[in-house]
Amino acid sequence: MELVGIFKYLYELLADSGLPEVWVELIGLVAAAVMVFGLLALIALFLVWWERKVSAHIQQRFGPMLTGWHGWRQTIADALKLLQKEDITPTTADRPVYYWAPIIAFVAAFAAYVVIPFGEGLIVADLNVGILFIVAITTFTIISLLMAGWGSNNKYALLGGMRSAAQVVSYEVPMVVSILAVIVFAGSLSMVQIVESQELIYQWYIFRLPFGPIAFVTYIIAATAETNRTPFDIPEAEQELVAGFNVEYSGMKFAMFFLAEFVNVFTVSAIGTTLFLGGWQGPWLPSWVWFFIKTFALVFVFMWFRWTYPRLRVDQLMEFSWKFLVPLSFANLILAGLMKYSGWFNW
Amino acid sequence: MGLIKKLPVYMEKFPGGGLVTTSLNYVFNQSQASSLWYLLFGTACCAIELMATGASRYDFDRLGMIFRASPRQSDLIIAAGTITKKMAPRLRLLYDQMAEPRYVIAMGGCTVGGGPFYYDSYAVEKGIDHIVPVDVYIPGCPPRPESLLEGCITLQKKIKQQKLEDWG
Amino acid sequence: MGGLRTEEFQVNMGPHHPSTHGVCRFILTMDGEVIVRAVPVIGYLHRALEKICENRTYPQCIPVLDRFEYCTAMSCNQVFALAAEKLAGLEVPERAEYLRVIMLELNRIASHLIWFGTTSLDLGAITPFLYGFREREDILDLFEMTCGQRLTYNYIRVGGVAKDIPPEFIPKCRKFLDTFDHKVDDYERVLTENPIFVVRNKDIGIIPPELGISYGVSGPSLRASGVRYDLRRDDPYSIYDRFKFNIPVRQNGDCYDRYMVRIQEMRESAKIVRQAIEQIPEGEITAKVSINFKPPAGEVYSRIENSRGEMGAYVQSPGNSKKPLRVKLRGGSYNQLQIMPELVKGHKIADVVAIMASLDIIMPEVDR
Amino acid sequence: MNRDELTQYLLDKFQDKIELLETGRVEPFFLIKDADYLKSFCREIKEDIKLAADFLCNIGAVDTGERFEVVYNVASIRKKHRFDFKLVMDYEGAEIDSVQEIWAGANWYEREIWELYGINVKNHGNLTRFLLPDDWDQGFPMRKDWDAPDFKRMPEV
Repeated sequence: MELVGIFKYLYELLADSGLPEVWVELIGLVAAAVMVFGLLALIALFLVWWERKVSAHIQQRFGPMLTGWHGWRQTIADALKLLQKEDITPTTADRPVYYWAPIIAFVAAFAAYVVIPFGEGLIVADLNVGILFIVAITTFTIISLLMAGWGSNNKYALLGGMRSAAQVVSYEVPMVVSILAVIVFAGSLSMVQIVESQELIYQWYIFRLPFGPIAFVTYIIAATAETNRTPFDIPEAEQELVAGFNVEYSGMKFAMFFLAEFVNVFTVSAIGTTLFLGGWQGPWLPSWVWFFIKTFALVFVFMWFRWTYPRLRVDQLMEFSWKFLVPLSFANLILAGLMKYSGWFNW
Repeated sequence: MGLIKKLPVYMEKFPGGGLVTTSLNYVFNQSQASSLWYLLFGTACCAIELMATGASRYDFDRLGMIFRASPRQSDLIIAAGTITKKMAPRLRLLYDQMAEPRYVIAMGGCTVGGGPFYYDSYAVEKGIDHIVPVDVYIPGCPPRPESLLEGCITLQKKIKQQKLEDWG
Repeated sequence: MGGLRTEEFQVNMGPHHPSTHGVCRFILTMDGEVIVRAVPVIGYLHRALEKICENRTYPQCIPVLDRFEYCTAMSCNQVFALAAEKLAGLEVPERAEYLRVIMLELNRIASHLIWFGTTSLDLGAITPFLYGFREREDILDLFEMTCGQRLTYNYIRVGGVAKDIPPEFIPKCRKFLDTFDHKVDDYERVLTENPIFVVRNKDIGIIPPELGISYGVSGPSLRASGVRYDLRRDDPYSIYDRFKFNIPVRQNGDCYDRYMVRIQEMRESAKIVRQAIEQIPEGEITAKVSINFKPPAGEVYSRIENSRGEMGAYVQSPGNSKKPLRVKLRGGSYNQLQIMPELVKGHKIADVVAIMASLDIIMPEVDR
Repeated sequence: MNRDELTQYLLDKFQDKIELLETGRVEPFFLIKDADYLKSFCREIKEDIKLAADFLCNIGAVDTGERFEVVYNVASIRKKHRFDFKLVMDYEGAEIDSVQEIWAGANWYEREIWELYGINVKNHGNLTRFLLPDDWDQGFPMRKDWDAPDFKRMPEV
């Protein structure tokens, strides 16, 4: 069942209603935005619950059980509770910076979805520089973390913010370079065209030996760091920095950081799916189902990391990026270029 | 919060408004009760039992309770362990840093009333209700994880009886 | 350009901090992420146990001392009972000695499991914490069927033990020991070879043996620095001379070695318990001790090997009194916290956590 | 060395500076007659090859109701023996010498004695409050005659 048909039908209905074209366009865009936003909010809530369940089962527990069937209402309850909490602004805080930080984090997390294809034709806007747009937008998260660290006027938060800035800048490089390797092969920056170039399973970039798997692994490691998750969760290292950059945030502002974190996890998984795992491509099932299956599988991998590994120290983290991942990804990029140029393996 | 407090007053003026406020009340209380994030505050023996309650066999997470390290994000202090005179101002500070609505569980004899350190000790605060308002007392030295769970369920019952009008 | 102007700043770590194992506070002077100076501030759990003991009779002291070191409450019982027995020259029946050894070693395993859990938690791995507590619950079940308590046992009394073990204790204990070795293998699989864990612990917080001895560091923390010194063998108390066990020693004295020593110690303790339940004789479980136990005048310092190092109790009896004149307690953590400022200098803030975890510091032992 | 040899060796070595006490039940227990001699005594027992008391187990003060005693429990890791010694002093002007130079671990034990008993420690260098609250002003709580308004003694049964 392809959803795109339904949307097309609705859009045509709107176009036939006699409204001016500008309005049709606008209403279409707003509707798409609202739909994507709602979907992602749901996904984020689901992911929080899922993470708790996954962690619980890895740890031989049950996780939330009493709030609905297997605790399915748990995150809804959490969100409603956070809504009721008092909103505290520390007296020493830098007010505007403190106020805007979670909002920027939230918006940046959601904005990336403009160019992510959820299925064949299910994309808000197919920009011809799609992947560049995503890389640019996700970088906003760092700014928000820095702002949160600075604005809270708390030493732990500041340390957390500084760490996250250093970390994300370091890992942005291998991540982008590993993405570049794919782009070299696909010959396009548009997400849709990247997906279309991997129609059959052996065309998925993860299976294009030898550069594909290396780029994929580099990407996954860098993405874990980008989303501040264990083993790279030093910005909010609970045992060192209490809660890192969000130590002073309460109530809804904290919820925004919390949701943004999970949306980011979904984003990097979705990008990973699109770039390496063939996006919506797959037999029998509708395209959007394939997309979600692959993305959730990747999300599961991230959760698996989180509940297995200890945390790296901040300098070791930097060393790992600059001394290992960056050279590796650049070498890989050259390899991909050579392969593309020579025409080997170019199936 | 002011808006929510006044909401019932306005709502009652409309037909069916009462129903809306009651169900709103119900939903809010339910969500608050089933998502009590507790502050990681353990000082002595009870902290080990608190950890054991969070671990696999008893599993706090079943009740939707997870720990937060920052007082800003937690709803509940489980004061686990002896509070000494040196520690008492810190407990008050942590309580003040928490966002409303906030709750306190006094876990163990020491926090209820001095416990085994009531006599002959010059350093122990005899009960934390001198310092912060306490919602649930759990006696025991240390209380078993089952009694801690029971205490938390009691707190949930208390939360579920709240009224929107009482907020503030 | 004259270079960037940097400034030292102070971070207050604790007393309420997720990884200070209770309520220890560090005032850290930092230069960026590097620690220049660390000043421990203690006393947030000072409960005046020693003062309380001065106004309690000898049997009454034992439940109070359970709270001295709650992770290994059996040891606290044992060290005080030992002191009182030495004062009065009491002989403890054979079976009671065996029961004591079984309980002490099981308690050592339980304590090391708490250490294992909190260490992994401090390094950011949450799952091993729950694995450690899973096995600990099995041990607590054994304690519970013996004395009815999970944490503060009041089991080892002056002259013997409080109760005999129920008949189902030994089969259950055997079952636990049979699976426990595999469980330790599991723990090792999760952490020992984990590259992140290794890189976080190797060459961090090295204690040179001379410095360690001078500061009074003892137990596993000292054995990791290459000093083969275990009171169970070198100053035998109870009946430890009857069992065969190894004393794990490592040479580097860094966090990783302390980790390895403790992991191996769990296996050795299991070995001791296995031997003890094979050999345990029938008989009395307590010597005749009157409720008005009055040891003659004298003073004694008894010490045992606890999971955190040497645990000692100095007891002075005024003679012809039911109450001790003075009880002074010594815990391994007291000295291990004292050496912390030396160890953390020049390390990162994340290493403070790792070092503290590897020394297995627990605050009631420090503050009393 | 066993107990008797150790006792004899110590008595021979230090002659009239120390005295064997009857109160020690298990290990040899000595009284150091001259408080000023403490530091040299400690240095001697640490540096003597046969004694090699390199490990300081514990330092504790005692208020007997008539006087202060400061008890040192030392052990040797190499020789695997242990013995104790103590100092006796009056309430007035109670003072001990710091032994930090010999055993670095003595620092906190001495600080504790100063804080809880009010026995002054010479050459310590860092006598500040650490177990009691920073604003404590009720004297030295471990003394037998100490009392405070909210301090309750357990009633006799």
